[in-house]
Amino acid sequence: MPNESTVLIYGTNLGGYRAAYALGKRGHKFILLNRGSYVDEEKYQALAQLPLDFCWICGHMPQRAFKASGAMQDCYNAQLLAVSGEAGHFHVKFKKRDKPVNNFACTECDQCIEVCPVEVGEGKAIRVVPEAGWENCYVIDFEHCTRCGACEEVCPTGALKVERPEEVVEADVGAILLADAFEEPSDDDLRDFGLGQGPSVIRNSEVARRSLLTNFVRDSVRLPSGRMPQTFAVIVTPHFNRPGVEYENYNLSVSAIYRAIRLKEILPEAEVTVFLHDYRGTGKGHHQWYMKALDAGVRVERAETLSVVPDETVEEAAIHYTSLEGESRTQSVELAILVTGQSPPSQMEELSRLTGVQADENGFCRLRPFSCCETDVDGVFAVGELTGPKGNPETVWDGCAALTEMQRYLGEKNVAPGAAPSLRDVAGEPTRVGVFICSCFGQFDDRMDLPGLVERARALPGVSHAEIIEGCCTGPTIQATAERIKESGVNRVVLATCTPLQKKGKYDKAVMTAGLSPLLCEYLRFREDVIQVHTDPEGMLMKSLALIRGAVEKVKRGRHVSPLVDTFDGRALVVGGGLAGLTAATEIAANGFPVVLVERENELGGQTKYLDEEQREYVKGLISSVNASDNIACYTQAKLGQVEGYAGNYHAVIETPTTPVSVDAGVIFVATGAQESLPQGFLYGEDPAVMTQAELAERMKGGETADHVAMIQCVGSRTPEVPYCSRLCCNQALEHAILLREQGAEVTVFYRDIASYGKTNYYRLAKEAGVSFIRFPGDDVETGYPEVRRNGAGLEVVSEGESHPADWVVLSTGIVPDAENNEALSELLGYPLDYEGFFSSDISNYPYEEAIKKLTKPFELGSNGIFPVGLAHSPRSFEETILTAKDAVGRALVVIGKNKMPPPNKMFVAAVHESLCMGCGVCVDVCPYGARVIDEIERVVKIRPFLCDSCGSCVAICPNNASYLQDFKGEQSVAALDALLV
Amino acid sequence: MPEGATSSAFASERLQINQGAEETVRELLRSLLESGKVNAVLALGRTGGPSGGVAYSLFRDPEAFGADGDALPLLPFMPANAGGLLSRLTLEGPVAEPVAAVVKPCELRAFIELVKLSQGNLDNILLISSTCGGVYPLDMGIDGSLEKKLPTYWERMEQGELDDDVRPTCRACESFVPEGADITVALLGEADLDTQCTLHLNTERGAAFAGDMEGTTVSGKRDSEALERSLDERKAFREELFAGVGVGLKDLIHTFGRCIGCHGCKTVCPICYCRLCYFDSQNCERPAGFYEGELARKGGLRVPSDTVYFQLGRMAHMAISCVGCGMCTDVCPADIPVSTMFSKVGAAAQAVFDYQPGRDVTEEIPLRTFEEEEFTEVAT
Amino acid sequence: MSEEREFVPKIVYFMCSWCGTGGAETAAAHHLRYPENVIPSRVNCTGALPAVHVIRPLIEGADGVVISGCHPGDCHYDDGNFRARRRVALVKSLLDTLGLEPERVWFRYVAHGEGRRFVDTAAEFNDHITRLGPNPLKTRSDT
Amino acid sequence: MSDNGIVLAAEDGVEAAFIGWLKETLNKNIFDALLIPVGTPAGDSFAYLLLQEPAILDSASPLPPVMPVQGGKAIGRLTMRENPSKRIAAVVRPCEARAAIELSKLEQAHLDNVCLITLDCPGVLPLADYLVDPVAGAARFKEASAQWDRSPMRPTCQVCDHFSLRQAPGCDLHVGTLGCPDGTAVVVAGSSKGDHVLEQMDMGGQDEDEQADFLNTAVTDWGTQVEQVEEAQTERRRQAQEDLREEIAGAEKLLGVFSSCINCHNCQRVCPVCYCRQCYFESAALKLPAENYLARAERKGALRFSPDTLLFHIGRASHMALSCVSCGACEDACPMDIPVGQVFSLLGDRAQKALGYVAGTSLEDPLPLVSYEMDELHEVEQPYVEVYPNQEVQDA
Repeated sequence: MPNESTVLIYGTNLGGYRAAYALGKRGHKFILLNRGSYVDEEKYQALAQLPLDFCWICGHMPQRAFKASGAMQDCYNAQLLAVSGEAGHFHVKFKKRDKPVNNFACTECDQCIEVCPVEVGEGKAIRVVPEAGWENCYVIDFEHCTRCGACEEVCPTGALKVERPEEVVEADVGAILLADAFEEPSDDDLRDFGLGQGPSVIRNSEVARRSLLTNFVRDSVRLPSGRMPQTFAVIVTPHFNRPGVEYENYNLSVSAIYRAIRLKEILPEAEVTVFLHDYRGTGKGHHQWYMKALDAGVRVERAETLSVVPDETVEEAAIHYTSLEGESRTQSVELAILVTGQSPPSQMEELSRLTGVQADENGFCRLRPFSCCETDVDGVFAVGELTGPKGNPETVWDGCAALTEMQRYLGEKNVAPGAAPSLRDVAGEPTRVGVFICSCFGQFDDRMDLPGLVERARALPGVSHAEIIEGCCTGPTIQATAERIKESGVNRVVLATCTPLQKKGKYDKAVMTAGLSPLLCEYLRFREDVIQVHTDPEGMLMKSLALIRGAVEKVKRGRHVSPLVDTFDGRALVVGGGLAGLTAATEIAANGFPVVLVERENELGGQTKYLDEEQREYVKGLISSVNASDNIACYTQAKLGQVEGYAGNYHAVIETPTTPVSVDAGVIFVATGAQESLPQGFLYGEDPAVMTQAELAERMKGGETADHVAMIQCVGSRTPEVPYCSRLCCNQALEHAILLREQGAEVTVFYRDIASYGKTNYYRLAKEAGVSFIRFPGDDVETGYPEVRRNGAGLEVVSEGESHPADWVVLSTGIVPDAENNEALSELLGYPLDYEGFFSSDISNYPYEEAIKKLTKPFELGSNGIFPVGLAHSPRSFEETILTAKDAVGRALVVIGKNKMPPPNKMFVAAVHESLCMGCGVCVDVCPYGARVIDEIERVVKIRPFLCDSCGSCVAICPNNASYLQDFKGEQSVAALDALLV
Repeated sequence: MPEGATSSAFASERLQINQGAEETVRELLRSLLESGKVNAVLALGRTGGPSGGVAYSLFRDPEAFGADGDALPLLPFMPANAGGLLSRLTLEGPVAEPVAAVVKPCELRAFIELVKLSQGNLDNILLISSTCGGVYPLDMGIDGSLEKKLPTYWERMEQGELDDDVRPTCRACESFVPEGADITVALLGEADLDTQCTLHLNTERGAAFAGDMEGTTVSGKRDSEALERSLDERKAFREELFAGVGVGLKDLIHTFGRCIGCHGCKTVCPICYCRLCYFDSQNCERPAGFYEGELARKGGLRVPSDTVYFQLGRMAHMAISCVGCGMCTDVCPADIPVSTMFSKVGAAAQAVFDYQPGRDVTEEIPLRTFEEEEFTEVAT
Repeated sequence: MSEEREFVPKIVYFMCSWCGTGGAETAAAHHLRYPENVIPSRVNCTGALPAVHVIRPLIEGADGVVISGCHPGDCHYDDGNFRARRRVALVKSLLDTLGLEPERVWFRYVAHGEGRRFVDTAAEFNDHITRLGPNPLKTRSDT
Repeated sequence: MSDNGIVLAAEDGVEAAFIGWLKETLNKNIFDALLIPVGTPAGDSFAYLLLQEPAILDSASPLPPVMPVQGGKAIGRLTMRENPSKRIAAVVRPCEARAAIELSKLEQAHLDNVCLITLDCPGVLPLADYLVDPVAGAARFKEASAQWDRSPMRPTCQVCDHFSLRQAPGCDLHVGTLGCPDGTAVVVAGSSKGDHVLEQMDMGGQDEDEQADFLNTAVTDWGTQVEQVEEAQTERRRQAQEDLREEIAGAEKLLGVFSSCINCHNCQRVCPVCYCRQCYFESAALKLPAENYLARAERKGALRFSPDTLLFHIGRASHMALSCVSCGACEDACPMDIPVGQVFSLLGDRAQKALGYVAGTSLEDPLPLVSYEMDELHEVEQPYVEVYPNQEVQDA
């Protein structure tokens, strides 16, 4: 019996969303079990992690499309009851109670709120949770609700049922994905920081929430009294909190820094101090962010211990802390912002009872070794915060990595792509525009004079028909509208309804059912632009008319075109045969796609000298499975000769020792790795007792040890030349330090910031083991670093004038990109390097962008089918390297091998009037997706429809309108614009 | 041209008004706009204030035709060929409500020609023209000398003569009596233009629109001696003018030697209606190899190339429909007598087919060589 | 003053399909109000707005033009808003050189969640233009 | 600019000497062909000729008194689709070379095999003035340019501040005559391409050092003179542009300036950097139904027709001002004597300043609108830090 194809997703953390996105796009059904009562109740936890002060992830997740295609089954107030069976054939039982308001039927008319008799605070017992972002989420406050049912009666679409029955549902699924979300520490966990004890202490997540609602303006930090604070403390609580209460993901100190910078932006005069123990920004661009804060005049105070005592009445809080030097200080601020970590997941016990997954010593979900997401139980996966304190990029990568890892348990895709509608070409017909004005089930009637508007609309030149419709957002009304369009015999349609941002799909469905291409139609945000925001009847009429006039002018000049399609090659090219490359190759091959693996050296495996035994074994295993696979063609001592084409259609030539081989591929994985940076100075190379961590590891393996060992961190990292944190050095150094301690050595670590991260808190362990730490002011690279001197027989490390004798000096050197190779490859692939010299992510110039874009953009737009993985992308640990590879594979699996794909996201894309195109190439330069190329023979631009997201940059830069968007041509735009102003 | 030909354009009915021609026309247009009989009027008018220039405008506000309004309907000046403008106005379809246009005979002919080429639509267009005494060259519109000239101009018009300073093209124009106008304002050779005015109401539409004007309706054949005389003079001048320019290849090369390739002649030509001129299209963008090949044959060649090719080609395309309006000469920055050459060639071609461009909208154009250059792909 | 009160400017508000439009919708969701004479015009991305489309309304009847796209780094298309910023700088430079009041063009980022910021921008710009008075070009017949 | 160079000396004038030198390059097979202005058959004007017959050079004129066709456009037409296979030397004025460089950035010219040779430029006469009486015109030009007197030249030339290699460094070879004793000129290389040519031409023979000293003094004299003139010109330009802005700024004055425009679009057609086959402002985008025109006429009381005159000029500026090289070709071609060249070079200068770009001075600088910096132009971002006290919102 074939395996089940559906996946159960428990919880909605970012990883869960990402997985759902990928599964839906790939064509697997999924069940979203949401413990909360609406779409993403944990949004604010997400915000707390993503200090961008906004998050639109749920908006980018095409829930409506998935719902429509039957891919998604979303369940609320859900609770998992039982899990039986095994991987590939799980039988799950859960209960759920749908939320009172069904988003997908709700038209957001607010009548329920108007009729609700129960006043609660400023609102009613049923209210909108605006924080829910992309669409308003109507929530009933059952504490106060009297169940009078008034709202239910008034709801025009029957979307609202106050009492929903609790249902018990059973389902067969192939795999289970545990994605329970980030949980913030409770107020009690934070009592040492005075939370809840006075007006002047607040969580960062709360500031983020207020920022979203007050639009990043000063109000987000205004004190209850209405006063604007002038002194701020931003405190990274996990650095000072009791052990085991909260855990830190490595983004946290960046969150603090980012908040501080934001404060400086809106209150340039304010005094902002960031309290932390160490700055632990180990991700892309994080060091630059730190330097930016210093430039912005943010004070960064490092403390050993810290507590906050707020004044209960006066808006003031006293920060008591001891400096690293041990002297205790006190600072008084008007507002203390707590950047909190995450508590261990509350659901672990329950989950292990149901599924058999195990918790680790810290209470997070345990994963099997060398797996990114798979738990001890076959077919049960866990992603993101559930598995430990994680930063967003990793959480998001988990999502796709899960897709990769669960493939082997899943059956065939079980979501059939919808059939293409048959549209009629209206060319030659006289233009007949129909204007359909939505009354939103009658509720607009008393807001403005719709019949009057219809009259005026009908009188517009070119309009042959105008009428009021009930709506176009529910099954019946969509059908009805389609009917009316047919009957009225129009061949152009203007729909004055509400937000196409959410409902375009529905409107498209209506017009296409009526046989018209969306190119012949325009959707107006009648509700958002007129009804909900204005009151003056005359003004509303005028504005509505202007909008309709513009739309009419636009559709009058619309032309029917059939959507473009493109094919996507089902083969993959992997450059680099190290851990990342091997992982990518094996995973892709495992899914039945041919792979070509290119390795520069004469054997696979990459740099193994830094690996421990298990890791070496793991790599060996990969190599043998590569050799065993019939799907993988492997070329050693080979390199990429030339590459042409674009995502889905690459043509590459590989230079091998014998003859060049030409290869076609849909995607390319760049896994060319990086190098250990070799230290300058510090007597390295001059004195055998000065060594790198890698060399230390070798010596320790050889059983050597020493009495006094000094370690110097950040050697060749976070400098002007190497402007980033190499991420791995701290954990590695601390591991070594602990081992040395166990062998009785005195270990002193000279550091700028200890940026250890991850599940095991090596920092704490090291301290407990008695490793001594001495900070040096490394922000000043010139003078701050310690100096290594010969001292008689031994060595001494001199930091800030003090001498510390040492037998060994171990330098924690960073990881540097293989500049030469990377530049050549970057040139060849036309894929950018970032300012750090690694291969850039899709877009990662801003912190956390990476997370959001990776989540929200199908790769084929962002990275043109090229995936930097492992060390080629950024310094990564062994496990993280595997993760990046599997994430990339997961993203590739979404599209690879698909044929005749319409362009992503849009039915229609940019196009070119070739007889007008001068081939000047400015549009090629500005196209963010490499979706255009100059045909050297014809000297005109050609479109690669698959890559085009129809952003229109090409249209704006093209001086003579040779470039145009099929759904908004040049000759439409001016006419429409003029019409607005009549 | 047979005896009395010039008057054949007139219907027998005409309206005599005791008011200067200028006032009459202004009054007529003002009332038409005020009464809403016409939706707009296309006529010349001042732009950029008193010190500014003159351009055609679509007037909606009746006041423009008031005593000190901006409109200058009878100004002997032609900043653009209004035939082309009418085509632009009605390119996408007829105007919904009547629009009046005050145009010169050559502009009228151009519009008729364009309608034949389905580049415009006559419906609802009220054509008002006049017996034309020619217009002054563009550069006289710049330095203000035009203003000074006007008294002389009208004086000589009353005497049925042309001022020597009007464009040579006009002095050589044989078709100065409009055909197919709804209303013709009699100007050339009319006495007392500042107190008297005769409107020929050639069509029912004309009669309908001008009906309300106060005046006496007169019918019966009208002596057109002055017009005949002017025709003879102009014929004479025309022969002179044509004799002055050669149109052999050598002459062309010489005359067009100083062409700067701006193609302004094409742009302002009302008959050149192509969206994208063949000679501006890819077909005439040569690869470097072409020049190198040419170079191998000749010692040297001109870059950009195709100067004479363009002129000859354009002739082939439009000479048959050339209405001899003279815009091309007027606009040429290199002072090339383009119009003279084109009229000369055009006249010959038209004679072959006994075809007079723009005379009658029902008349077929003998040969059309445009279509191939149309770029349907960029059509809207 | 009284004259000012009578004058109701015509304002075109260009907003991108993502953040700008989102801001407008969030505003609507919160039932925030802004002046009716601010007429929204949607473009996929501010980077897709040709300079001519900013100039055109100023000649053909608008008293002012606002452009709102995503905050730096948030552009749905990566860098459209940066390109838009350059184009706006160009347009403002041209208008300034020709003495055509560059202050009639505003460029302000508005994020999807920023309903309040959106209506504030609409209202603030409306007041700003009202103070500035009618755009002399829009009534000129000889443009 | 490299120190490589030679001194041209000839008793019968620089022009003759330079032409002789050019012939030499043909004979020595350093170039396969030359692109250079030559008198027209009727002898009343000049046109760019592509030639390989040294003999034809006798009728050539490296610095003709007028600029009937902008050399950049000529180079563009010649190489717009591909690099020529022959090695071509183009003898043009500095502004023409700059236009060619802009065009090559726009893929409308391919300069790999083209050697741009420029000369110190005294300006050119207005085309119309010249054509009235070419003979007199030529004489007037000869006399004026002999004393570097720009007063009879075109207004844009009178205030040109890019007349020599120093301000237009993009070219490969440059002939400097300013400040050189009569009958002499320096030929200096602006690029490695130019260097290479000079090396090939170097006859050697004479005493190297002596030659070098001679050259150095000549080049220094020239350089200082160029600097002095530049200073003066920059000031004149600043002044002229200030005055011009006075005359055109503001709706009232501006519409006065363009009031006599007849929409012939000659300015766009002759503009070397307006490279579009069909201009946006002649495209379908602006061909609108009658309702549109009538509605606009309604609003404005009347609508100038053809419409969109002002939109054409400002809009065109938005397309090309950043690449404008102030060559003044547009003004020459305007039948209505509108100071369009002066207006556009003013727009160009200020726009280029705003975006930190100088048109046509380097092949490397990216075009301003295809590139951007993350951290720039914050002055155009409308700041927002406080909630706006907004009556409308309070009502809600």
